[in-house]
Amino acid sequence: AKTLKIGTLSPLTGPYAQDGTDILQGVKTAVAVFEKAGGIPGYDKIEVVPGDSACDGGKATMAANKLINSGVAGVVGAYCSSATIPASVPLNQANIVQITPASTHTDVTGRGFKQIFRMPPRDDVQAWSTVKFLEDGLKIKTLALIDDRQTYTVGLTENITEFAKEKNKIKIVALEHITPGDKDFTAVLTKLKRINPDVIYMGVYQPEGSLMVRQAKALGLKSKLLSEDAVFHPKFLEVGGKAAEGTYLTFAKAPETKERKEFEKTYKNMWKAKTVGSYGYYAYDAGMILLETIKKAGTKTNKMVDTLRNTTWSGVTGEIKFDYKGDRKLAHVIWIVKDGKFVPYWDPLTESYF
Amino acid sequence: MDTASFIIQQLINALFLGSIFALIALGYTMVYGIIELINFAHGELFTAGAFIGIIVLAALQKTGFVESHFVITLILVFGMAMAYVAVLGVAIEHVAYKPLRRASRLAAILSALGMSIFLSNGMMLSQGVSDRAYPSILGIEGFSILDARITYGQVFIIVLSLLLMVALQMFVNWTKLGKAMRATAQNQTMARMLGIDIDKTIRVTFMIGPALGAAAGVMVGLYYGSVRFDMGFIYMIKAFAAAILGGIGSIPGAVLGGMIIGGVEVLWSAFLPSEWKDVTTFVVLILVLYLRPSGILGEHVSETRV
Amino acid sequence: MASEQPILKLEDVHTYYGNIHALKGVSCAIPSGDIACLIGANGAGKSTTLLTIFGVQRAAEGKILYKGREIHHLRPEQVAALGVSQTPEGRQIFPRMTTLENLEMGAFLRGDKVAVAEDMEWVFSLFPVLQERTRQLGGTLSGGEQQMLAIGRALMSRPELLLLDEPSLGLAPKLVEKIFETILEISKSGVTIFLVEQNAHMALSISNTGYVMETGRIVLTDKASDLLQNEKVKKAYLGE
Amino acid sequence: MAELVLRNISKRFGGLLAVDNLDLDVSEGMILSLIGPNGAGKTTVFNMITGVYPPSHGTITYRGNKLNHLRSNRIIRNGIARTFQNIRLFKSMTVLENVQVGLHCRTKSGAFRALFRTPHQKQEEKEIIDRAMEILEFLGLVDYRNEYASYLPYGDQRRLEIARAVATQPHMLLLDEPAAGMNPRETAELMELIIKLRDTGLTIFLVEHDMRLVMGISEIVTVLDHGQKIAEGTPKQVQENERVIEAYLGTKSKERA
Amino acid sequence: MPSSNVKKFIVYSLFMGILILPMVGLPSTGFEITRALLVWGVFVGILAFWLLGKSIRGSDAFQSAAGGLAPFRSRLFDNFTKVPTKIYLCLLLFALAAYPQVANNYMVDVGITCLIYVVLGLGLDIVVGLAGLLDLGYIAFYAVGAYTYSLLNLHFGLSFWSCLPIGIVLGAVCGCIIGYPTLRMRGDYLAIVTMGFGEIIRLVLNNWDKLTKGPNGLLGMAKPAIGYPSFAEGGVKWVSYSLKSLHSLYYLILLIAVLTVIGVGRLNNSRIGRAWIAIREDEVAAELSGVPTTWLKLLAYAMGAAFASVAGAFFASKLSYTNPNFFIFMESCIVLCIVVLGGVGSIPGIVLAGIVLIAVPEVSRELQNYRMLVFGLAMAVMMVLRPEGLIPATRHKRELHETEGETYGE
Ligand SMILES: Nc1ncnc2c1ncn2[C@@H]1O[C@H](COP(=O)(O)OP(=O)(O)OP(=O)(O)O)[C@@H](O)[C@H]1O
Ligand SMILES: Nc1ncnc2c1ncn2[C@@H]1O[C@H](COP(=O)(O)OP(=O)(O)OP(=O)(O)O)[C@@H](O)[C@H]1O
Ligand SMILES: [Mg+2]
Ligand SMILES: [Mg+2]
Repeated sequence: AKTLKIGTLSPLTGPYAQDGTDILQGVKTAVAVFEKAGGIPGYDKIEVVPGDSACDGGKATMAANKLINSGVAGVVGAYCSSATIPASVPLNQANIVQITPASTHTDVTGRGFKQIFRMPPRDDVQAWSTVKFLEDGLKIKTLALIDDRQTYTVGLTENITEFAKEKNKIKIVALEHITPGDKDFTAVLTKLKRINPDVIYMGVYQPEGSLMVRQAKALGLKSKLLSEDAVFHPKFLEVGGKAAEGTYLTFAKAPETKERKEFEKTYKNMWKAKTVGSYGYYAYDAGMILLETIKKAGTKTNKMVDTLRNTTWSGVTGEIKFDYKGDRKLAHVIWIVKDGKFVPYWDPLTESYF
Repeated sequence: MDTASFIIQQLINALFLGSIFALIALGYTMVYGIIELINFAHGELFTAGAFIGIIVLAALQKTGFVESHFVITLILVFGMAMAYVAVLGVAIEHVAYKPLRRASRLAAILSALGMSIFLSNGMMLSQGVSDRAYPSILGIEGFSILDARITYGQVFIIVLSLLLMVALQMFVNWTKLGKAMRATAQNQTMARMLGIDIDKTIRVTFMIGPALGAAAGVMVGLYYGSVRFDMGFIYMIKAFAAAILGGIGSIPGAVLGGMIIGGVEVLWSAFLPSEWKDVTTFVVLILVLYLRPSGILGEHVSETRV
Repeated sequence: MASEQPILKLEDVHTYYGNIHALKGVSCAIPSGDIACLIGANGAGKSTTLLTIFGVQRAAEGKILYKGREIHHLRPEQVAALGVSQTPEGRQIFPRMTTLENLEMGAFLRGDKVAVAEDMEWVFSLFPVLQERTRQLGGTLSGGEQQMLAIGRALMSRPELLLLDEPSLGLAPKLVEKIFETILEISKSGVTIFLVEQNAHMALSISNTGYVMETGRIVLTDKASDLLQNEKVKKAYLGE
Repeated sequence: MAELVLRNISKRFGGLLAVDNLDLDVSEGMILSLIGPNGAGKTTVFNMITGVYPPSHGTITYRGNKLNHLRSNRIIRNGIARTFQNIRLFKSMTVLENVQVGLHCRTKSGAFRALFRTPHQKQEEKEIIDRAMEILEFLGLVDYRNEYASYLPYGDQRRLEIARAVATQPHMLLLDEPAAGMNPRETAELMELIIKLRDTGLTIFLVEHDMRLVMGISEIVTVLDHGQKIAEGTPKQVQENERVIEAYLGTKSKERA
Repeated sequence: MPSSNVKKFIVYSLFMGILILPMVGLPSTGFEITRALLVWGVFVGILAFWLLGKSIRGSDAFQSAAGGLAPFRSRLFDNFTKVPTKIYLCLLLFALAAYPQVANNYMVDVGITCLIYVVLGLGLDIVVGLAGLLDLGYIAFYAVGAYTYSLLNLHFGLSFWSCLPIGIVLGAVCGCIIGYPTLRMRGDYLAIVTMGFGEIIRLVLNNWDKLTKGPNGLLGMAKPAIGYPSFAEGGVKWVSYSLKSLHSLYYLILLIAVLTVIGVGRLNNSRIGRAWIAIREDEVAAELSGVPTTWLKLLAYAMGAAFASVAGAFFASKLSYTNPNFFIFMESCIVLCIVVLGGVGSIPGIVLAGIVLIAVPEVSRELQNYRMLVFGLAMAVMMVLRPEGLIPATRHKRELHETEGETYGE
């Protein structure tokens, strides 16, 4: 008659509440699926303790402490790197396994904490795929970057700049910035229209990304648009509409496995949702491997860490294998929006079209 | 794109952004002008207007009415959003501000802030946390001046907001309401003793101001193509800045302030490092207020009359 | 001359400021066309009486009748609509409106533009200074100028009942004379006047009836000319 | 030389010349009254002396120091204090505290001494209270010391204003219509009070429309009209001056006074 | 219920009904009304309860009953007031000190956050409450403190304690810089300018990559340490003990908070505090009573900023991380809420509000999305019911004779 508790940390309030809710729901789906498949011997119930990190350092540590106190065996979270980093300190002190389904900042795993893992590829991995595509796929000469000066997007544009300088095939002709929450980006876009770079990289989140493609169309920009996984969201297609057509995006390519279809169906049923948000997948996988680990190794942290390190998991986001830092090897591929859908387009590993 | 069209294009961008700021600032300044309250909920009223617009539009789209009666659709969408938000404004006034008329200004500001949080979270709960696509009925067709593009949607919105501003100015000047509002703002008790029904005056203000906000909300939704529960916040701040910059309580001031804020934002981004755009906006605001402590067109009273 | 039915009647009116019991049962009746004068020490409740009549302060108990109609539950704007106007204590000028606008506000309820313009001329003839200051903001006028503006504004509504709270306050002696002359003149045109004054001597000498107020009660009512001779009144309020 | 010297003072508000080339001397220890029709510029003179706004033209000298362009609080520190035509008390402070604020410019302890509550600061706080009590005693307001200023009856508020002004330990006190709104009896009390204040060594500079007060206590009366001095002299001289009667006093007052 | 209350009930319920309308779901998400109805129901319930209470309290029966109880109540009250306030304060302090011993880590963490906000609230009270300057950018000074400590610690290895005075001075300087252009402004012009300054500081921190690492934030600052002499192993050695645990951090912030309470209390009852209040009440009259208003307004900004700066340094060292995102406008609003809700100028009120406003929403996270909804509504309702704040400030009253009973409260 024991209950196993696992915690989540994600912004359930504030502007990122959508992604935060996706994460919570992803983990809850994992628990449901796992329990249905037999659960863990010795426990008759698995409970998800939600923590609201609110994308704020202070609140995130409080939430983390709360999870520690409620005796969770592991934590999935958090979302914003600026919340994950402070929240990981008490979790590290309490020696609780943490898997972030979203934070990509290099410092998240780069501080020597043993029990922290992450599902999505790091900023530099994504930047590498991006630059590779621009250099070898599109073979362009000039690139303009836009970011919204948030931790995530700045990480991406910085890394892209660095990679681009390495081979010096691409010239970065502009680095522009917008304010998150703004709706009008015409000033910056007009500026870029004048420069007319081959590609404009939009290092922004989905709401701004959707608006940006529309305004680019309205202004008659000729440059191609390229964006990243934060924009890879059904909402982008919905809001962007026709203007979104032809936009390239980087996103991890998962095999269209049976499990994935199954998961999507369960998720949609459980949450009465039309689509699954991208972090739902990562969170589901994080939840699943956390539960698998406990099933295999019990709740002793050392054993859990060993198991997590040494196992190759297969999840709905593809193969999962952690390196010594806790980072995952996962390549992004390039997608394109075509006929109102995301379609895989180019694979940087094989340098070939799908 | 040559320099001339670049500049024209950026001026168009500035004009467009400025007229939206101006419209929100107008509603804001009206409410402020009469009860001297920073109406933090104005941003939420703006958002609510956008949501009502989307509801009406979605409903009409289902019936195929939009294609057949485009103009009537627009009238309906704007009309319903403005009417509803006007009622909402009155409701807020009644519940959260009216009881505080005699209390300290800070208490009223907090009550407004509370209302803002309440409404924004309420909308989040019901309309979802992510942005919603606005049916794009305005399209992106337009025409070019040199190489600068302007869409018909933009023209429509600029013209409509100018019309609304002029209508408001005429309404306030030609009816006794304008005078009643100013008197109410300056001395409520005396205004009442002269026969002004200040409850009615305030109520009307709380209808017009939010209704203008709602119109702006619908415009933003229609043109940009999405709405979200928290989008009012940034606009509220900009409108607040615009209203103060122009001289709070002054209708032409609000328009001027909105244009300046929009202009500074766009033109700074256009020629200089864009990450400092917001810093510049605030610096301009502070500089102007430093030189003219009651705003550009604000009534300059030497309050040191002793 | 005063007719039978009083235009204004107070019956046992009580008013509170929070816990402070400011009026403790005020009763009086003012005949139509009369000039009545209320005198009393500082803090006696004179201003409160006027404010209560106007509905700015609520009468907690008692009745106020205007032309036989109960008005104690009416709001100030409703009272104003009945043809009552007031120059309140502290002048209450709209500081960020010009002199002209302030005067126009006095005629807020009136629609007859021609008559309003005439009255404006009349006010300017009473206070020529105001005409020189039409474009100046009310808040920057001198103390006395504001006082004239407050009186002028009250006249602009063409009231039937005029409540004046210390109209001579802050006015130069010459103007004080003028004010009292004007009051007499207005009264002659049929307006009833209820006057509160510290300048008791002058006030009583133009009034018909006088009331003396002490700590929230009217303690003495008499013909004004008699009050002028009353020893107690002389001592306490006339400074003789 | 007189304590306060105004030379060629003018003040212009837009098109209006509120004070026009005025010369005025106030000698130590006297009671001087400034009278004149409404809008003559009396309050404006006070405002210029106390630095509310600078004169458009001319110089103001106090005990040999030029006051033009000094900030008000410095002028008060130099020894000039004033009251206001429309009462301006600190309404939500107690009577005692109102007076304590007046003592601000004569005390020194800053924020750091207050934070660490040094012996010097404690001592000074005690002195502030004692001094404030003395002043309240002098003006007969001790019993009200714990009332909020706004709850005082009108006449007492006027006296509290004087108390606050006296607390700045001035040499010269400017009183702007102190008797406005007072009845004759209260005015008589005020008259005594002003004389009492003068007897403590204060110079009194009075603006007032109550002729009984002005004529009763002034040594010199200056009359202003349209910003210009039209007469100056003893009360008796001024009262009989035709220009003054015409511009200011009116005919009836002559009979009464 | 008197009919006026019934009318009130109907009117308010109706208006509230309109207010919740935007919460009705959209056709596209499925028409959803239960949530809106729930919110409405709760509101109506509370309203009915309150009005009922009000009419019962107003009724004659209650009045006479209360009259009968009055002597009893006053005796009770007397007994309470007979105990000197100092004893209560000691008890409170003891409770606060004992708190971590009985609370778990989470609760201690919440306690720390509350105390940080108490310090911020008291600091802002100097500016808003005492000097009457509406400041919407106060959180910027919190940022200044946090970044001063972070940068000095990371680059120069300066300890928490040596950074404190530097942070205080820098905060005060920033306070003056912000204060200077606002000196001539009043009311809401001040509000927008201070808000603008707050945003400017945040944006500069966010954009100045070279110094602040921009949105990446600064990471890895040392925790505060305390040193003590150790006599073990012969001879005296200076051992430094790093305050790593939540408990020790709690005691540190408790100390800071207590010092802040004492400091603000002393300022309030000093010549400086009185001058501030005089400025709040009537700036012109204050200047003309010999108060150097310009200097004192700057001083208010500087003092307020200094307290925020201390809190910021503590915050940064507690998290070992800082990021410009922590210092958004909403944070300024929350601090302002603490001041106003507690009662402008009232130290006990602000302490109470700091605890209530931070702890209650934090602990009620179970409510999830409804939390902020309720928070917003509660704020408006609180202001309507108690516009003076939870514990309104009373000005200090001076007794001449011991016998006169002191009266507090409304
Ligand atoms: N706003 C108020 N709040 C509290 N008490 C007040 C208020 N206004 C007046 N009072 C009190 O009510 C009483 C009557 O005041 P009122 O102003 O009517 O007196 P008054 O006779 O007009 O005196 P004055 O000659 O000074 O004008 C006084 O004791 C006064 O202190
Ligand atoms: N800030 C200002 N702006 C414009 N005009 C002003 C200003 N202040 C004063 N005035 C004008 O200057 C003139 C002198 O005003 P002042 O207040 O000095 O008169 P006063 O002699 O004190 O009159 P009173 O006896 O009525 O108080 C008045 O006509 C007034 O309207
Ligand atoms: Mg009175
Ligand atoms: Mg004057």
